[in-house]
Amino acid sequence: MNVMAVGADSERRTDHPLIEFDHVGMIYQGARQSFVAVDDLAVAVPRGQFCCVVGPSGCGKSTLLNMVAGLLEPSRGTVRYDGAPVQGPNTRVGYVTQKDNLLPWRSVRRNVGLPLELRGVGKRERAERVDQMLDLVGLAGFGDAYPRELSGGMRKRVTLARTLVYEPEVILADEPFGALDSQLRTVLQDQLVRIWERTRATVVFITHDLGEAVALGDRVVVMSSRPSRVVLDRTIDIPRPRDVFSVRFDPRFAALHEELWAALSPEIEGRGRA
Amino acid sequence: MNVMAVGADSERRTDHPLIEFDHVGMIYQGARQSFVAVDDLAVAVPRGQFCCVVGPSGCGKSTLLNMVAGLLEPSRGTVRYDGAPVQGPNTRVGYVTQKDNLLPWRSVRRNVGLPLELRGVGKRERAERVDQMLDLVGLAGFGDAYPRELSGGMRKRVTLARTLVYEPEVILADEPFGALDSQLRTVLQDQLVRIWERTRATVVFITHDLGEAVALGDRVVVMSSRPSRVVLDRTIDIPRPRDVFSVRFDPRFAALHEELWAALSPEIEGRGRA
Amino acid sequence: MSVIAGPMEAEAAMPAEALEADGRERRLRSRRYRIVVITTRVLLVAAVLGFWQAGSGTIINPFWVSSPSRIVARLATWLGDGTLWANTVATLTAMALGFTLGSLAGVVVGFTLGRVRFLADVLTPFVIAVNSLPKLALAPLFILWFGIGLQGKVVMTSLVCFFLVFYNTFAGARDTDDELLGVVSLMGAGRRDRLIKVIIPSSATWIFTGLRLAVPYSLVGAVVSEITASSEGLGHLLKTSANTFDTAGSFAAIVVLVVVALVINIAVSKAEGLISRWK
Amino acid sequence: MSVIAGPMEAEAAMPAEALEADGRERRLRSRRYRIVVITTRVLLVAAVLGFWQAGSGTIINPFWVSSPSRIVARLATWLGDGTLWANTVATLTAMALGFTLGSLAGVVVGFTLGRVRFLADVLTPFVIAVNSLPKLALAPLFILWFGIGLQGKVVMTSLVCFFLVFYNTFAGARDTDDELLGVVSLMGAGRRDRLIKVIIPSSATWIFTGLRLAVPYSLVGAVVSEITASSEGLGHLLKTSANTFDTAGSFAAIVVLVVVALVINIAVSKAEGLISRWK
Amino acid sequence: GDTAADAVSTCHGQTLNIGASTAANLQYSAAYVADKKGYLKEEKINAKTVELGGGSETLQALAGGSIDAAATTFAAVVTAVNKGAPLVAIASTANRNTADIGIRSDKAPAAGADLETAIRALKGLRVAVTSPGSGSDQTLRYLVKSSGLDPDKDLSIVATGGASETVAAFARGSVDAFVIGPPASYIAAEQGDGEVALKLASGVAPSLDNLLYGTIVTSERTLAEKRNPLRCYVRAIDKAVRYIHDHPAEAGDLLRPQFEGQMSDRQFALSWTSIVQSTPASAAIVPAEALKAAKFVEVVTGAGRIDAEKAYDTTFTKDLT
Ligand SMILES: Nc1ncnc2c1ncn2[C@@H]1O[C@H](COP(=O)(O)OP(=O)(O)OP(=O)(O)O)[C@@H](O)[C@H]1O
Ligand SMILES: Nc1ncnc2c1ncn2[C@@H]1O[C@H](COP(=O)(O)OP(=O)(O)OP(=O)(O)O)[C@@H](O)[C@H]1O
Ligand SMILES: [Mg+2]
Ligand SMILES: [Mg+2]
Repeated sequence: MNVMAVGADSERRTDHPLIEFDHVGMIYQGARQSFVAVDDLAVAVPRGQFCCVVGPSGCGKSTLLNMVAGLLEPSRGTVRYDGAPVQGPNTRVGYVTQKDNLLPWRSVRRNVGLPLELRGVGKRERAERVDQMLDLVGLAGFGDAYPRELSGGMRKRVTLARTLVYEPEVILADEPFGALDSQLRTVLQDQLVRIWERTRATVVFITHDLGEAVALGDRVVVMSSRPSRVVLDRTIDIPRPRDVFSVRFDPRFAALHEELWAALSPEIEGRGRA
Repeated sequence: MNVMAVGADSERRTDHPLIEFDHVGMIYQGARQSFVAVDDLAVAVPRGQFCCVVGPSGCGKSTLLNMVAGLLEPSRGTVRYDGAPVQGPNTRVGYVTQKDNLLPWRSVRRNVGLPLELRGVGKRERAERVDQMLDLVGLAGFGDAYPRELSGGMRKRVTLARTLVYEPEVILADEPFGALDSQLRTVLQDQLVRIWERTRATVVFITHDLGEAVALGDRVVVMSSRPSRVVLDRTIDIPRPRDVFSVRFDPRFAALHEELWAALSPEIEGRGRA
Repeated sequence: MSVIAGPMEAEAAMPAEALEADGRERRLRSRRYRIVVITTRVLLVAAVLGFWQAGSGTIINPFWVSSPSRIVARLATWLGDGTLWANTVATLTAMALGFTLGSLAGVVVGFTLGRVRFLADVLTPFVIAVNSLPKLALAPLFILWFGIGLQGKVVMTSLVCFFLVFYNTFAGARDTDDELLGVVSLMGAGRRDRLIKVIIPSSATWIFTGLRLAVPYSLVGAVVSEITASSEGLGHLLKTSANTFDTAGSFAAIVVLVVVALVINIAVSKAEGLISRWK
Repeated sequence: MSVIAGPMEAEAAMPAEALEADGRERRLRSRRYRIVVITTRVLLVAAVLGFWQAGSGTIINPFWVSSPSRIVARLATWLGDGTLWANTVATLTAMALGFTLGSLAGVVVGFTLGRVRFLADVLTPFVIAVNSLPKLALAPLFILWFGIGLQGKVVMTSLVCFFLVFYNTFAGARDTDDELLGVVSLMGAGRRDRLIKVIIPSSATWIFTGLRLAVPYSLVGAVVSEITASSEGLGHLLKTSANTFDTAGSFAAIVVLVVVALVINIAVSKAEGLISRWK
Repeated sequence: GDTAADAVSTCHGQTLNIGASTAANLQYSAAYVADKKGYLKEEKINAKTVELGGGSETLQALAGGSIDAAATTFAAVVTAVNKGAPLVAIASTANRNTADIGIRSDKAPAAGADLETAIRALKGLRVAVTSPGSGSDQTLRYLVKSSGLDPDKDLSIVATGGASETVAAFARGSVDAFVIGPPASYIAAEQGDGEVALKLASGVAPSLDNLLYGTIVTSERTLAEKRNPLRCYVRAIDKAVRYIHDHPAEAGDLLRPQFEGQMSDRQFALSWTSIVQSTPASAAIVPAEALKAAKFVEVVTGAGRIDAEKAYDTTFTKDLT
């Protein structure tokens, strides 16, 4: 039995974690056969934690986020949010999806403003917050462009801006920086950490970049390939506030990176090299 | 004037480069205003070269590949392929697009088999080559799945397989490994280099990962942000055959990485940190 | 404090069982759903028929609306003396031919104009013009050109289908993702390949919507041309009944029409289902 | 050897000029294209009219097809004595009302059934059944229920439009990207928000195709109900002309119908263009 | 009981909606004459014409209250009434069948052939009628049955939909013969190289003579609600019928302008002759003629006894004779 305790600072309520996977399984019914994507997973994320998730491609990371968001129902077990099972779209989370799900008929500005619009934020305040956010993700001047007119990386940034702009309680982010150049990536990592430190939102952050996971996270969960299980659950004990620009030179960084790499490696080894 | 000579091994014909941007400009007509994405660019890629392109998000990298593929017409100047201006879809290139442009109504197997089908390859040979390719990208067993049933990274791998399977003369790849975990990424980098070494295809490879660019390329072109120009054009003099697993420990690797980073940095500095 | 647990070893064998159980539950749920749907439908039909039967002769003059029992009796008579069969076959023949020809033409022209912009720009007004002609008013010309028999009916029916399928195919062809087309072109797809391997499958939903629209209209087209000019068919039966104030007969013919339309629609849905398995 | 050149400094000022030149060329090219399109159309019309005029009385019996000159003469007469205006207004009123009501109902019901699966599953057969009724055969019942005036025409027209718009809206609503809907739900969108901010815009192409289909059919619907029973309107004019063997009159009425259909279609296209600027 | 009061009642410009077919048909001559000669004005009745497609539409419109009265054949009325329709015929406008039978020249019997010969000539041909179950269809079936042939076996009856459609079908050669009223019969003969072989209005078929053919029909509802205006209308029609019967030439001249451009002088003259021949001396319904019409329907439909009594009401015309 590998039940591990994770020391996390559940600031507000301590009776239950904010997000909890209670022996969750996901079985997809395929065209010809069905198969198990997630197998009896049990993970909990306490309030305010910055939790990074890494794992091989196709192991079920996006599936997990979809469950927390209530867009997907687990085949077995329960996903609990703030103590109650998730049923239907969970409006308390903000979700930066892997695919940029922008509304193609809305300009960038109106895409980013959408959640504010839905929450009844006034026009003037909306415009202000949207512009500020566009500036943050480096898209000032593209407010009137339509998604079709943006590059892949720019679209992804709009998705990010759209989620950050309304400061949700929980941010689910599925490779938000995957399509960005390393410089911009670092800048945005820095911004995200600052926002997180200010708002103390709970973050579940999927990435393929182990360095990114170590630099940003309070904790990194390493998943195995399908049927997916947790192979390592590591608390990142690099103290905060961290500077994402220099954290890589922290002595613990290399060790943690190494440890994660080791945990992940057997999962993929041999695959494709055969 | 920054006209630079690049020593490259144009093996077959030496009279002209295979791909040539002759003072190319691209001006997009936006909804309200038009703007210059690429400004008077002149680059040439000789036959057989593995040319990596890096540059900030939204600088026009995908735009360039689209031009070579003949999917986009430059507003100014000419893109020449094998000496002749590109007019209409260039069927001599294989293109791994940034977005996974799979046919959603075809199974993975039939998606990967499509280019062979179009080239009239027989059913049996097709099945064989497709299966081999799926194996290579780690998707053996997913041949009958539909794109909808795949994860983001898996879809991207299908796109890659679909291009590699017919061994085109030129491979244009737009962040083919962006959505993959680092392990799988390394494995596929290795495979790509092996395929390239065997077929001597010409490769234009866009990436955001400077390490990847150095590890794979004969040459790295660093582009500036819009209107995009070439800020650095560097020959990678690490000898071949290279092992992508260990090339990172080559003494030249760090220096080259550093140089590229320095070239790229001013392009993004200050952006978003304001 | 939060607790994280990996899979319990004891449950390593779960997937297979789980699959079984899951599949069974799913099948059960979907069967239950279908039963509810069908029950609701049956109840709705029963309510309408009950009201009709009860109201006819009490609050409504049966001269206008007949009654379900009379209609059933009439259907039985027609079934017995062969009237039903002969006329249904006549109408169905015209309808099937018209539907096939019209839809085919609609698909072909739709794709052509949908992908060749110049043709579309030039011809659109003409298409609209022809479509806005009231075919009923052109009946004399139709008769003059195509006669009264099968040919006339087929022409009328296919004209009706043509436009419905054409508009939707056209929109579908236009809606095809240009990026996808571009990528497939690079792989060496010619005009024909692009059409067959990309444009047609990607327009499938559109085409099927057009076809589904066309089913009832083709039936209506065939019947209307029988109503105006014919010597057989359900429309003829309908008109004869109407002209002799035989309301039960009129409704009986209509019932047959509705049944035919439903059956054909189910066929179209099944075809669409087979083709859109990837959705 | 390959040569790589950065931008030449001398051309640093290029963009502004380039933009200018590019815009001008683009405008010029598109204007030239439009001229070619319009010329081709005019030539086509001229060819048809010329052939008609020349053939009428020589190779075709003018009793059936009249001739362009006679039709123009008739139109002039009608224009002079007010016949044209009065009847066009009558038909357009019925058509506009029917089109509006029918399309609205089609959009509303289409979205409802498109997003509420149970309703759709239960009601689909009924919708098909009603749609497969030949409205012409029901004309007597329509007259009984809704009379011969504007009301009857409007009901008939809106029924015709309803189905065309309904089917397309339904398909469009079903075609909405569920992922997009999910993401927008997370942001706090309720049923209404999802409908207004996601489903409707994403179905726009479908709805417009339905509306465009409905334009000629609404006209035909209004005209057909005028043909069966009326005392005014273009259909009345048409039927009167046809029944009195006045071919020029019939065609004159048809010309008016076609012109009306084209004008309305242009309006729908413009509306679609405005709404789909993002494409 | 208040017949006397009804007789002297006058109208005050009330409006009646009158249904009529749009066809270029002289069938409605009485109504036209009532208008042209000012009889409607005399009776202070305002008759507004609503044009309708065919028999069933007309009767439905009557029942629905869209129109108050219409001109239609008594055969249709009696059929509908026996199926339960709340309708009543209140005046007679024709007492002889006015249909013509036309036939392709090469199949036509010799000129002046008798009824029997002319009908037998149809054997094996495709014969156009306007609509299944319509007046023309019934007439054809009656005549064919009377001459010992089977209308469903010995010839093929084709419905065309209307007058212009019949002309088109005959012109194209889709049919070899047709049954239709004037002037369409003459136009068809002309467009399609045929001839009118039999004019029923001329009295060639005694069994179709002296029977109630054209009537003014109203609904029981209108009868109850607008009794007085109907009375005024029937009086105007009666005057018109009498005028046509007594002054055929003048009446013809009066109507000729209305059909200008729709038919030639010859076609009008021939058609007018048919109308005159079938117009009774007054609009009064003769029960014997109604009975004969019911017999006609019985023969055609073969559906048992048809009750004529319920289908007409002579109270409006009783005091006119
Ligand atoms: N709708 C679906 N139907 C069937 N199988 C699915 C579906 N969605 C996902 N899967 C399967 O579930 C597994 C996990 O998918 P998921 O998208 O969660 O992976 P992931 O970890 O996000 O991968 P990546 O890093 O490539 O995005 C994959 O193997 C995929 O094939
Ligand atoms: N269809 C279009 N209309 C207008 N502008 C466009 C269009 N396509 C691209 N652009 C603009 O051109 C610029 C370059 O786009 P491109 O997609 O080539 O960037 P990229 O270098 O590939 O970026 P990324 O790394 O984010 O994919 C962007 O600023 C984008 O806004
Ligand atoms: Mg994923
Ligand atoms: Mg790009």
